[in-house]
Amino acid sequence: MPLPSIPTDFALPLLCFLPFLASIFVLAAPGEKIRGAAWVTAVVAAILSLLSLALFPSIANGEVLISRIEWVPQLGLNLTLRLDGLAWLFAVLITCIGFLVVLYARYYMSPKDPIARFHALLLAFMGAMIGLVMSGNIIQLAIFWELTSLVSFLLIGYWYHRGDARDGARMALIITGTGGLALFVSMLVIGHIVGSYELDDVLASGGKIVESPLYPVALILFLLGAFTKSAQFPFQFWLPNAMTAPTPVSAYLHSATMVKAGVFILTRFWPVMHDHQLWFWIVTYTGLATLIFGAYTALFQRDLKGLLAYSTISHLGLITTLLGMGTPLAAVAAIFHIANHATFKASLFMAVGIIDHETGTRDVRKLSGLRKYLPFTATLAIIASAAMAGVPLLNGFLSKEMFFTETAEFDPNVFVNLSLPIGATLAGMLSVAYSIKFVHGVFFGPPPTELEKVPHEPPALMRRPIEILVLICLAVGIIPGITIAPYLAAAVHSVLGAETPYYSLSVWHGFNLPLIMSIIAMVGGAVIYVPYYRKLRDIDGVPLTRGLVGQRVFERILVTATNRWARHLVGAFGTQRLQPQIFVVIFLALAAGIAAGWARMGNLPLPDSFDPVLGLVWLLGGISALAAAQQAKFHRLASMILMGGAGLATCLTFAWFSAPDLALTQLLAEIATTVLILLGLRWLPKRSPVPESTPMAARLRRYRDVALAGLVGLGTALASYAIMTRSASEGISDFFLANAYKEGGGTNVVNVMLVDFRGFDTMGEITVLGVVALTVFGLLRRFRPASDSAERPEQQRVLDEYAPGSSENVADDFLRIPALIMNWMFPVVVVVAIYMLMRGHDLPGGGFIAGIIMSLAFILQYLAGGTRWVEERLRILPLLWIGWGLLLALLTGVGAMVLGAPFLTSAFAYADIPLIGKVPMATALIFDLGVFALVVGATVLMLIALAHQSIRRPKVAGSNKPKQRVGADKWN
Amino acid sequence: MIADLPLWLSILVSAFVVLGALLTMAGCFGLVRLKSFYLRIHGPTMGTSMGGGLILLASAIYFTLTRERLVVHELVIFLFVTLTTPVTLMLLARATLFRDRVEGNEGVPKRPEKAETPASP
Amino acid sequence: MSVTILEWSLFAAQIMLGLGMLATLYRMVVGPRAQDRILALDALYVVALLLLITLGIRTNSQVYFELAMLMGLLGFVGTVALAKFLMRGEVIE
Amino acid sequence: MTGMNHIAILPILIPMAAMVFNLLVGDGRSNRRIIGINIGFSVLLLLVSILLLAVLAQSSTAAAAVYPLGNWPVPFGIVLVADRLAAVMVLTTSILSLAALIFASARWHSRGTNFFPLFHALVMGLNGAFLTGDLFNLFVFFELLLAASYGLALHGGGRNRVRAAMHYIVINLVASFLFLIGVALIYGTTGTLNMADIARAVPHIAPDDLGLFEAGVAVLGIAFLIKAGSWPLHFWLPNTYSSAAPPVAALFAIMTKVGFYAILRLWTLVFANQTGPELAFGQNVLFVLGIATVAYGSVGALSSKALDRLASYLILVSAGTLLLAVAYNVPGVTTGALYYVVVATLAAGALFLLKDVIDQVLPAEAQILAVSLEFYGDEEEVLDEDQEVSRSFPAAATLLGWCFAIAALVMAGLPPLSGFLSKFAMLSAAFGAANAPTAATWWITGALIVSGLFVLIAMVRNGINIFWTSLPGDGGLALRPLEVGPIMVLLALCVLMAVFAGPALSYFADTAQFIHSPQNYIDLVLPKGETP
Amino acid sequence: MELTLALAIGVLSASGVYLLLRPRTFQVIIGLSLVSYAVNLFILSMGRLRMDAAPILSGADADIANYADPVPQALVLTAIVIGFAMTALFLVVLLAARGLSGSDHVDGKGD
Amino acid sequence: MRRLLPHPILAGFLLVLWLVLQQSAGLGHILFGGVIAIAVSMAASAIIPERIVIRRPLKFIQLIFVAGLDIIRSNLAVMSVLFHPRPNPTAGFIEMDLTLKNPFALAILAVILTATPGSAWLEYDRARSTVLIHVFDLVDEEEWVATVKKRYEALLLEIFQ
Ligand code: NA
Ligand code: NA
Repeated sequence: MPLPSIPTDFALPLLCFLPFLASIFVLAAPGEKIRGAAWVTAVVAAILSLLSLALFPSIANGEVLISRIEWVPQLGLNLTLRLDGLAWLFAVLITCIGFLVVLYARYYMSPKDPIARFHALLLAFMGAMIGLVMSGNIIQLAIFWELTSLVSFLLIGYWYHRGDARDGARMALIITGTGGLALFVSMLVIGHIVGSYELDDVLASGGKIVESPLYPVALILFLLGAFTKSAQFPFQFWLPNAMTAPTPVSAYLHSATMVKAGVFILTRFWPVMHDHQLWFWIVTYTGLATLIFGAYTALFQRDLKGLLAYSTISHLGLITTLLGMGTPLAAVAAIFHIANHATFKASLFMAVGIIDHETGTRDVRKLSGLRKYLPFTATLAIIASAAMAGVPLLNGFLSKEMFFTETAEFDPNVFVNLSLPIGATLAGMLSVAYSIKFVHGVFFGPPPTELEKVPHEPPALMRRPIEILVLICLAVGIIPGITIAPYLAAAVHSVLGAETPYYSLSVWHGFNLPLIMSIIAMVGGAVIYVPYYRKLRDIDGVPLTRGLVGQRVFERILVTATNRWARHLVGAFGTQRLQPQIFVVIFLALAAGIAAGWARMGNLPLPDSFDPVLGLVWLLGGISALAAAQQAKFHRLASMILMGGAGLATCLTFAWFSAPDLALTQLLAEIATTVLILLGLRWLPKRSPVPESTPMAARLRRYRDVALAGLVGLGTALASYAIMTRSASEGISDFFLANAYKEGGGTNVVNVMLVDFRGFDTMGEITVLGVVALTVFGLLRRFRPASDSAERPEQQRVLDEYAPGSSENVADDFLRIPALIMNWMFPVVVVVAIYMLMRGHDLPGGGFIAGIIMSLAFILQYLAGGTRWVEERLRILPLLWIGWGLLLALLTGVGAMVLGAPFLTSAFAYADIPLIGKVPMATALIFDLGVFALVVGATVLMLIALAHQSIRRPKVAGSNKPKQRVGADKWN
Repeated sequence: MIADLPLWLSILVSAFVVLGALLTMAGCFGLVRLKSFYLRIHGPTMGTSMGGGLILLASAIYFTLTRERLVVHELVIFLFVTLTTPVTLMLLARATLFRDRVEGNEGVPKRPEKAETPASP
Repeated sequence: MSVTILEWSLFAAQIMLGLGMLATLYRMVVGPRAQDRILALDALYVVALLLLITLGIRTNSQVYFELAMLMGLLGFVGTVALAKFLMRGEVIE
Repeated sequence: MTGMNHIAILPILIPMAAMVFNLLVGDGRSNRRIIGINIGFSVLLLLVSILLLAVLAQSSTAAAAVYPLGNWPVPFGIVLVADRLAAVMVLTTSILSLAALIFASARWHSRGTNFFPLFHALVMGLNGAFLTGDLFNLFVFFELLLAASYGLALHGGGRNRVRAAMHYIVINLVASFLFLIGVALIYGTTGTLNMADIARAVPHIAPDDLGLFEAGVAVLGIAFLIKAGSWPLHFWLPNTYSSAAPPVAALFAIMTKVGFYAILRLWTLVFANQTGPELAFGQNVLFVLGIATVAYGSVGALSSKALDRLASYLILVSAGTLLLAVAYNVPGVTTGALYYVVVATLAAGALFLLKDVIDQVLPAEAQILAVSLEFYGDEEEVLDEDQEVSRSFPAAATLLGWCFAIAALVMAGLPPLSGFLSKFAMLSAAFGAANAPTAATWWITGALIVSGLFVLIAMVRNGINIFWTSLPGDGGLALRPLEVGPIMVLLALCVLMAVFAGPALSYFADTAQFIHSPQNYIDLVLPKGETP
Repeated sequence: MELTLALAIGVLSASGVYLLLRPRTFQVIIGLSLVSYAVNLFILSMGRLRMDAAPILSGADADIANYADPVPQALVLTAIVIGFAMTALFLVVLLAARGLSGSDHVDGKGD
Repeated sequence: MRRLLPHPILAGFLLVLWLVLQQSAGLGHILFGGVIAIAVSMAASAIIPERIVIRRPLKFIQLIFVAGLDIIRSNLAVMSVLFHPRPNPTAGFIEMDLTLKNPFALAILAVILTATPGSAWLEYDRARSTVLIHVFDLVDEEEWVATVKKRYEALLLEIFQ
């Protein structure tokens, strides 16, 4: 073509990305104007067609155009756009047929359809397909491969208000998507074998792939990709179901382009992968099976699109068979048939679209004698059908003859030698038969009676695409030498390279075996059709393979897998119940600890000291703990009291082993916890001991839990004993002892650690406390007691019964004198709190301890006077305490930053105050003050928020039942 | 380590400690041995009164001597214990009394008849 | 000599206090009523306090003083709450 | 110490300051200005995080901002180590949190008390966990992020949330105990808490103590695995995530990644560089658990009909994928895993947010929401007056569809988006490793690919249910810009991550290189000559 | 003494774990408390046992060998406070759950 | 003055407490303790509205001594009962009328009686001004009531009313 040559780095990206850009443009363009979208698409498709045609001279002589855009170079993944003969042939098919389909769709689509979406998707598909065939990087190939699946999903589901469209789309995506993933892995393996993902390197790798031990894996995955995409047996069933797509989509994707992607990669990788027995057997016979199965099934279709779909499957099987055979001539035939099939099948789909459009049906039973109403369309469809049947002087004949030739001449062994030509002839017969069924059933016979409207010829422009395609069929079929030859040669050469054999495209090769096979097919087809044409028209389902409905199997597996199996598995290997969850966690932790530590536990020396007093303390603590565990179910108060005993033993142990700060904190936390749980106990249901007739399962579970608990106890005891009886490694602790006073300005090393050395931990920790307090507060704000706890407590009700009307007074009397003492304790406890706060840096005490003491002072008043009484007198704003506490801690840290030191860097000095003397002033004390404020705020907030529930007398949850969920089932 | 005290003082401290512990233990044993709650309520007060007092006194003496300054910390503890123990005991006793009356148990004084409404709160 | 006397008497005292603790444990476990258990816990706090005092003497350390003091001062908060729960069915009205 | 070095602590201090601000001004739920300031804090955090990452990206591979808190010498004081890995995690947190916060400010923040302080506390906990170089400090920040997550999981109240949160809390309390036991054993055998110092000390542990040390590490590992969402320790996850308020669930998307982070950091630091039996400590277990988690998550996704539940299972799938990647212990795989962690987090977050928007436009579901709000909600709270008004958009359904599609592609790891690229990076490196392909290579390949397929099937089913059967026609759905905006930004980032995969992956490759050379980390934190 | 403490830790953790595995929320909360005692003592034991060696420096020039390891103590202190907070939180959550489901079973099942 | 120091006795007690806790009577501690004592007593006045007045401080000390002696005596008495192989105290309830009305004084009486082993304050009936007491080893009820009235109530009346 006399066009100026276009720079590769512009042309190839343009070819690949213009469709995507146009797609986004169409989608984003405002309005749903049919004209605008269609025009943009048509123009883009035209540009692309011209561009691809114009690129022919550049590749005609076996050159390869490459344009590379770096994407992820370190992983060997680049956008390498590579145009050689094969890619060019496909690019032309994609762009030109795409253009024709767009023209056709202009008239086919109804104005009610969302046209912009249609065109955007069509453009996106075009881009994906071009990207696929031009991929110069095999990972990129897998990417575009999957893109075509995704876009085709959306196109098949275009009329998604129809259930069959949704199902067809989903099935197509799942089948081809699975294949795509397999292909991706195959590409990974091939890349691994070759050492590069660049197609050039792969194609130049010679026998590396077939010789690799990984070849079988790579091949199987590769074929899984190719076969699913090209609807090869047994994955063929998605394609007929994809016919729910609008007919232009069927014409484009499901005849001309996407389904060809499978045979495209078979061709693409043919040079480096075919030379293996595995390839031959799998590919050839999958192809042959598909060829026959498709043709056979097509014969029994009532739906014209179904017929064409199975015909497509059959023809794809033909191409696959050719590629499987592994001879160069067979490869040539395959490439040739790819092009031929695209032209005649696309035109047939469009013709069916017109019939559908004009008659409102595609059912061959309702259609008849249409040649009178649609003479032009009928002529075109008849010619295209003839090409499909392999009638001489049409393109289909040429490639089919080549196919017959190859099957006849291919001679590795007897089985192959017989099965291939017989199968091919049989399939040829069947294809002739279904072609006749199509032509005769639709265009001949009496005028149709069951149509709702009288069909007319469509607008001429709607026929034009078909005319062009049929013209090509004729031109190629009659004068292949001057029409298709150079293009085919370029494509063939790009695949076979030096292996390119001599082949002839002439129409007449003499009277030879292939011709005999053709004649048998022709006559045989007619013989099959003529006597049975009525039966073939009316038959419901396919004889022999009726039960083999892939779709139904697929749907059932999908439904069962997603519903029953998945749910069963999720139930079997997971649980919603808490107890098993905790069991698993603890069991695994124990198992992990034992597995990791048991073998190298080291020696356990006998104890060398025993303190009987501590022994007594732990006799108390241990029995308390065990009894608490035993009582927790029915005697909650007892259990709490016993827990207090264990806590006290813990507290004493801290004191015993030189941890006074811990003992203090433990004691106070213990007290606060007791009050807290008691506050909560009011809202728990009454429990009365039940007779001891536990079911066997529950008892077994209990034994199991006892065993696990015992093992955990043993494990922790052993680990701690082992550590305690060994000398400590030289660690960080000496630093703190050595520097607490010198550098931290305090003698209580633990406190200096808390507010200085590890002050950051403390800051986090008080934040935790604050956060928990906020959560508790928020949760209690909307607390609803259970209905059985909403009343006043039983004790108070009984008292009312016992002494009516006196409850308040009794309570008053009951508490009068103790309350007085408790009120008087308030200032005392506050002073003690201040004392503990001030001394913390040097002696046991500090912000935490003082904070809990302070909050207990408040709680004591609540205990004594009740909520209303206290809040009439004291206004505690716990949230502000929390806020200020955090702020103080934060400011102490930030203060250091302002002075140029890292966050939380402390400073201390001894201030000389007149009359008083030296007073230590450490910034850590301010930090500790923050801790104090926060602890007060958080503890008080939690306790008071809980206490407030008693005076709220809130609404009971569940008093108004939730309404029936409207439409909930539909959504799920 | 325990400091070395003059013998008579260490005997004194020892005696106080042992006697205090004995009293406290006796009180605790009372919890076990006595038959009714109203009797048991008297046990712990031995520990909070004289038992505890003696041990605290021993501690005060000991630390005053070893630290060579007046240590009266223990007084604070004694005071706190003395003030707080009755609070629990009174509440507990009152609660028990109430429970016994409601349940109609034997040997519990009846609820006094309310003669008139209380004067002023 | 005097150290030995003191050591042994402290040991004896601690053993006695420990036995006292076990006595309270008996009530805590056996009950029979909640008030018995609470009473025992209250007593336990006092015994523990005294044990700490003897521990202070034994280790010649005043570090435990504050702990003992807080046991005396605040140990009753828990038992008061328990007692109040027993009487009123709720801790803070 | 120059001012620039403070950048390592700012990601912790900014959310803390935000939290304090909220506590001092009170629960300003209906005050637009307070909401604005909260968003401002988040924006500030994002800027700082970007700066941190940029600074590190500019400097050499082995660079990290080491920040000794309180100016105490390492390993005695607590130290923050902002290396590339930490910077990535912090930046991801910042992005996700900003998106979730803006989303929440449209209406969810007012469904309960103190949303903002809890939210900032969670961010503070996350950033602290990522930045700290001290094992116990890690515990503290774990507790902080958990405590905040408890509050946020409960935000909005209601039966399902409370029940799920209760299970979540109990399991994590047990996990905290395990954490403490693990830390204790490690301290008991090594005498130190600083991670670098522990790594340094491991070769010097007495042979008798090694068993105890490893028992500690194993128990600690279980605690991390619980947080990482590993099967069979993950049972709390689907319920918690799917019942949490959407912006909360979105932020939770990064919580399992904290477990992954901790495992990656400690395992590579302590074991990856060792010799002898310590070399592969727990590697096989980790790998098997990874496979099981991926399998379970995929099957769970397949079984889920509701989008939020599906998203929860997707979190599991990504958790398993990450475990596999860690167990593979090859820098290239780690590179891919780091890339994956970012995109999977952002996409999962977007999916949780998207679920809420879809719920609002689905007529039936919207009704349910109203009913349940009336039932569970607090009648004292007026919800409507300060809500962001929703506007009608013409192509709303298309927009939502695109958002869903992008999220689905990323989560399923389908081409051409970042989910695919991350899987490709991992698998490519797995095949590229020495002696590959081993059995492990096939397992990881199978896991990643098959899970992708399952996710695809699940997403397609959900997408069809939502967009092809339930959604009303495209006649203008009402959306709130404050809600749709963050979703679009998150997904746009996923797309951008794919477009700029080259630079991103080279950053992650440097990061992985650093992680897999633990001596670098040790040398950075414990300068030579100063080791004890 | 080591044996006593080890047994104490064992008994506390066993009782606590047993309770954690029980179905009633109240049992779980008591279990959490017991386990937290056990864990705190466990951490303390990691510093080895020292009597009469509280890490309160008696002067600037004290011999550091005379003091117990302060590190586990600092850790336990943090753990106690966090444990207290978490107990409170869990308590309130279980109350809320009971309010909403009417049951004190951990899974909200009927009594 | 009254606003600054609503509870002088309380403030004084707190100051003493502070100094005892500090184990020091240095000027700094006195000043600081004073500030704290005043501040805390001011804060406490919200919940302790009524001001305590001790009219006869010396009698108060006498009360402490009397109570102390009684406590020692009853300790020994109760111990002797408890160490009996079969402890069988003759326990009983006593209801006694009280003239004392001041709540603070009543509280002191309750504390003394309860702190003394052998007697326990059970129930005070404000309407009738009676108190129910449980006595561990009750020999003569009349004598017991008389002792209480004479030794404690009289003193308390003198001190507080
Ligand atoms: Na007491
Ligand atoms: Na008494």
